[in-house]
Amino acid sequence: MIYQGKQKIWSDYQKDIPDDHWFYVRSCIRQNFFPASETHFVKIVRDLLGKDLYETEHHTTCGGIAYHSDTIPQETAMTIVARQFSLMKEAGYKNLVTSCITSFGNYCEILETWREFPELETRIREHLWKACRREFDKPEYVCHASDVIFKLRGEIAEKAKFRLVDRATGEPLRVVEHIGCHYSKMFPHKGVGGAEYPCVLSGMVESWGGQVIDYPERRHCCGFGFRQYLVKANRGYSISNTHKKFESMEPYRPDLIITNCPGCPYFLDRWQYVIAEQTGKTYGKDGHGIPALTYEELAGLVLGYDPWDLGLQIHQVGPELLLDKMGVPYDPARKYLGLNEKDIMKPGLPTVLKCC
Amino acid sequence: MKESVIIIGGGVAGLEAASQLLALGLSPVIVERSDHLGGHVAEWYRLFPDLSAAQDLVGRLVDAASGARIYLETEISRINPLKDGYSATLNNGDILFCKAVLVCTGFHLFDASKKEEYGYGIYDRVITNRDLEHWFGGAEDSRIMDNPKAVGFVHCVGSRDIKAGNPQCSKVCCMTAVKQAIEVKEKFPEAEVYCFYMDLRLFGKKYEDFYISAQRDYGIHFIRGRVSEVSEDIEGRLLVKAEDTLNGKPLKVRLDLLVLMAGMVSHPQTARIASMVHAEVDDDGFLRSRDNIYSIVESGRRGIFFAGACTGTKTVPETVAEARAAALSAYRYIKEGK
Amino acid sequence: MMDFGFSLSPSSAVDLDKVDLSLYRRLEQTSPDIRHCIACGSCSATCMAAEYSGMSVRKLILNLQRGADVRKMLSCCMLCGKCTMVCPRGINTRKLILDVCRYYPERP
Amino acid sequence: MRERIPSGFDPFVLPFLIGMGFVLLYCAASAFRVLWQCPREDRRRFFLSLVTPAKALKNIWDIFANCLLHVRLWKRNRMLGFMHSSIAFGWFMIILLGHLEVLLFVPHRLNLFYYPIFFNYFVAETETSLRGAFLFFLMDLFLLLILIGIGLAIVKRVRSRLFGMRRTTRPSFLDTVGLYSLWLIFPLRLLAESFTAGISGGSFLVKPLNWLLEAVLGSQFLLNPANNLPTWWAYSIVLGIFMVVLPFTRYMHIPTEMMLIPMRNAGLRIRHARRGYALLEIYSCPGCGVCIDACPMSVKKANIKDCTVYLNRQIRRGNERRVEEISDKCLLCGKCTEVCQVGVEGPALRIFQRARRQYAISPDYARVQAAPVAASGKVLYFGGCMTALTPSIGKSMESILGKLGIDYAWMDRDGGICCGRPMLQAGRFAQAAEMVRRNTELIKASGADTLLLSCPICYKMFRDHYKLPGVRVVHHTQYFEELRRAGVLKLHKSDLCYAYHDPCELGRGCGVYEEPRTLLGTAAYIVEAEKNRGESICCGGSLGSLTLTFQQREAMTRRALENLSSGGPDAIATACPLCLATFSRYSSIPVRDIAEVVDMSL
Repeated sequence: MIYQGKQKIWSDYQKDIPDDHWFYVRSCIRQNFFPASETHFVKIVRDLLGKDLYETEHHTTCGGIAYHSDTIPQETAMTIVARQFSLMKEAGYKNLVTSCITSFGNYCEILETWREFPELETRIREHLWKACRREFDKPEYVCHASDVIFKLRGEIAEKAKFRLVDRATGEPLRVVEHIGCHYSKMFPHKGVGGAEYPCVLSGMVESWGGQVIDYPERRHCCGFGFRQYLVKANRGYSISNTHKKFESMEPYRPDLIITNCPGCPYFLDRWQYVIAEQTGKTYGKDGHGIPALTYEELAGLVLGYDPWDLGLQIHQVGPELLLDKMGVPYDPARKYLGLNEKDIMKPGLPTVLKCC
Repeated sequence: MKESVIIIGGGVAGLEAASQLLALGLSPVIVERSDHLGGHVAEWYRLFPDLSAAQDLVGRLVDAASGARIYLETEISRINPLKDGYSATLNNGDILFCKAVLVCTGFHLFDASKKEEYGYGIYDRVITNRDLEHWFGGAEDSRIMDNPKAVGFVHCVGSRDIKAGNPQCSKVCCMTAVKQAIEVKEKFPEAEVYCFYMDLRLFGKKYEDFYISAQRDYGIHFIRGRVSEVSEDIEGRLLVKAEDTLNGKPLKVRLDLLVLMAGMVSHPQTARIASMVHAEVDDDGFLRSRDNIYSIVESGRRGIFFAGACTGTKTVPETVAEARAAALSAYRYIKEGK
Repeated sequence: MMDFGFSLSPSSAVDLDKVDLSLYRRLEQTSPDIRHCIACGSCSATCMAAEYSGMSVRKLILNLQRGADVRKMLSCCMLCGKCTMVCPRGINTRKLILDVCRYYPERP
Repeated sequence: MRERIPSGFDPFVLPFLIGMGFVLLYCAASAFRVLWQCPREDRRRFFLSLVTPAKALKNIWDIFANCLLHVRLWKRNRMLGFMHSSIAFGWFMIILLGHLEVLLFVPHRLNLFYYPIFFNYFVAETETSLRGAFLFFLMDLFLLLILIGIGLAIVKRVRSRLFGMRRTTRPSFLDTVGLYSLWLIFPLRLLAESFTAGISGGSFLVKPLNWLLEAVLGSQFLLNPANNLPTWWAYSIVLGIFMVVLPFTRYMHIPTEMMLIPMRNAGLRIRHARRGYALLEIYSCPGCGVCIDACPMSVKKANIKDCTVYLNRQIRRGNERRVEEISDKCLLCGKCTEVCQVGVEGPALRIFQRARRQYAISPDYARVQAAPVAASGKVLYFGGCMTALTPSIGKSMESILGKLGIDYAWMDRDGGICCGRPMLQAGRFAQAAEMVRRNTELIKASGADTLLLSCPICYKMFRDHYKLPGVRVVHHTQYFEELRRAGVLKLHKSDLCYAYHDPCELGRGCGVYEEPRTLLGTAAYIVEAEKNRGESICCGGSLGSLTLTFQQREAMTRRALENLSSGGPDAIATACPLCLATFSRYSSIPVRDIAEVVDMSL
């Protein structure tokens, strides 16, 4: 591997990420999958680093899931997106930041489509007006929240309480980065580092002391694939994709996986349990799994937030081995306490995969 | 005083045209940007289909053209039309007067690192056809290990690829790949050699013989399918994925060396020269001839002629033949006004 | 093992590093023109057994190169020789077919 | 008449006795082995034929004509015929006359095996008695005959071209030992008899030689028995050597053929490549090499070692690798059998050799569907696989039958089941039988009474390997010729001059030589090729060969075309789609199937 070769490519794919004043739109599913991630994004960016980040409760789904599951036509998705733009216009923002990769892809795809077919944009404006008497401006910048963290990675590193380093040996942690397909595979120039060797996550990992693993199936989809998971008959195909990735990364003995997409960490996390049940195989140390974290969770860990406040207990694969390795303190007794010390109850444990 | 012809480019086309013009009693001037004559062929080791040494050909061409005035490491800054010819200003300040201009700017080898998925410049064992020729010629190359178990060739890298901006076929890569595959197999008889192709375009004399020999005598595997992505495994070997389209199944194989058959694209200088002489550029970036059947060497503009790969992808013999044709056309233009 | 109502699907990909080429290597010795195929498909088009067993010498050779099972496609071959007649590369397809039938390893 | 040795014995006869004893035992054991290996049914048939007077007489005549007189060889090559019959018949007569002498003069010695052979040593008879003079004359006459034959054999060994043979076999070491001992037997007999002629008498050959010896060595020297004994020893030793090596040389063909002839006359056939009757054919091969020149593969001196003579030799030696190679390469054109003097069936031996092979994959045809056809007009046309690749034949057949208003059905127009012959030739009998079964069902269901074929390969298969009672199997050349004779098919004669190529399967395979010629002769002119009918040269495209490459076949096709073009024809006519396709590839003049020629003249 020639690192300079990658740097050369990264220099070709530099993306304009605005410094401040962001209109933040949340994801439909992440709040259920990883309820603390978006909260901590806001905490880190707005509260810790003092940036201007605006949210509105009128924001809805972008329609991306329905669109990718073939249940709504694109024009419907466009009209939904047009409404989000109108919300942003109302709020007086021009920089859109999405929490979800599919939303990001959806916004980019729609804006590109309008650029190529302006008459379609005109029609959508009419649709939006007819539907809710709203008007919109197109955003000046569309970014993904991971772009923002990438931009702020240096500031986070400066404030870091923990580094991605094995406390016992001083060796950097081996990190698998997994980029959501809709981040840059459609429009390589809209991703930091392009589509083949994106550096949005690897940049964070390296800034925070970790070592990125480049394994053969790095580019491969996590397996969610919308229709593939949502239609049960196709679910075997979905898990097979995930299985392929784990088989490929296994020889590198990764310490964790970092992702920037709603579905990826979910499936890379939960399928480890199913694979273990079906094949008896686990990919982490001594029957454990490989923790699959969101970039916000990882940033939170680095900055010293409490693991249970970050929602790591919601993951199927237990984070304890990773926390021990990094030296992050945690109270096992508080693991299943939610917000305001509410007991969220201990789940049943899997038979094969060790979870704590 | 002999009439002068300016030849832009000292590759195969320029040298051959110069020697023909000398024989016809004219005074050619070669203006070459680089520090050597012979163009891309000078960097090659052996040429298909005779496997003759490229240096021999270049040596012959240079000898035959030695009577011409030759500028090396010189570029043309400006070309101005005169009443019955042109004047050309060089970047060294010289001004040349001539009756005709012969554009022999040739081609540019596609930058294989632009096909990011193949990892040229990123993975340790990915090289190009040119790198391999250098190595054949005796140059050191740390990317080529001593005893590779498996070697792959990817055809059409940057050719027939609208996303790479080159819809055209580069014409020579299929044959070069077959030739180089045979040469690799001769160097490493134990290695399995795979050629990943979309179509095999082996159109010339003796080319099919090479293909048959590659299959029959060398056991080279031809897999119909374009490589989609390359990655490195934990041992540093390359994991290459393609579709075996004849089988309709995805296919993967681990290789110790991957050779990318970088294609021919139009030379960046071509457009600059074209604008100086008001020649037209085709949508593939190459110069537009008056027509593509009868008058390939003619530009349609008075006293401006083309030869070689500046008008499209060419083989060496085609380039030589065009250079002769262009020399004769220039001669008749100067002497007979035709 | 827990039943989820779905399971890992086997990979359809051919891993050239893992395929068993011992039969192909043997055939390279006994029927060297197995290497000559250019996959033109004339043999498949003319084959009388093709519609019943998927017989095609082109696919036969390809499958042998990929270590795949070829028994079904050979199951209706009548050795009539039409494929030999039409092969532009002069492959002795009948010899090849007989050799495959002869040397095919007995598998469970 | 007087016996010179009262005991009637001398040690010099021992080498002969040992040799003779050995060869007789060996032959008896071999004959027993062959009989043992034959199926019970064949054995019964053989013994029955031996006691059937007509068959027994035929056996005797055939053995006499072929083993002694070499009648077939005379027909093929007079020089070779004379050479072989002079040695074989002469030797036979000497042995017969020796016995006659014993019977006439010393009948009490008849029980001594060696007496007739060394008669002149043991018995002194003067030529003055009429009986003695006559017998001595005959003995010398046949000895002279043999010596002429031996002389010719020596000339042939050095200069085989003088005998019209372009190529001959290379003898093995033991063959050479046998050959030289055979050559030596008779000159030594002459010498021995010449030494004793002063005592025992002799005729025009032995006596003058005796005088010559007397003149050189002196009469006293010759009269001393101790001096002439070494010549008799030499004669006996050479005889002994010949007998001992005989089973391991090509001369084994002499005794073997005597068993082959009656067995063949009894109707026995090859059923296994290495057992029973096949052994007789293998050991009857005299190694003469006639098949080498005849073999279409031997063009440009290639593949000489793959001719039938070498197949026999390698089977005898047990060289399995070579036996496989030779068996797989052959085109099965049948020409070696056609020219073979003892009738070794090279193709059949090879097919049975191929049949010994074990296969891991065995096709069955349960999945193959062939649409049933109804032949309301009672004529069912089967084009065969090869006709599918030579559409001109199919079109001509349709055109002719249409023009003649014959109601017919085309059984395999949209594909069908192969006749099974190529599979049979590959030695996979079970698979071929399955195809036969499937086609038989289809034909029976069609209601046809005539099965018309344009491919001789199919024709041979349907004729010989199908049981189709009530269905006449006919090749198109025969069918059209019949119609022509009946006046239904009226042809006008074109100016074109054709060379007719006899396809192997139609000519040598089925004996159909006349009908195509008469038919073609009505539609056009015929110029015969240099080699024609039974001697016709295979086109090289035969499916019989399993291993010949496309490139190797080219030279054979070109040689066959050269032969066909010898008379300068305008075009070549054949009656086989495979020959048509093969010749068309390289011919500079048009090649047509007879069906096309007929259609053009209709």
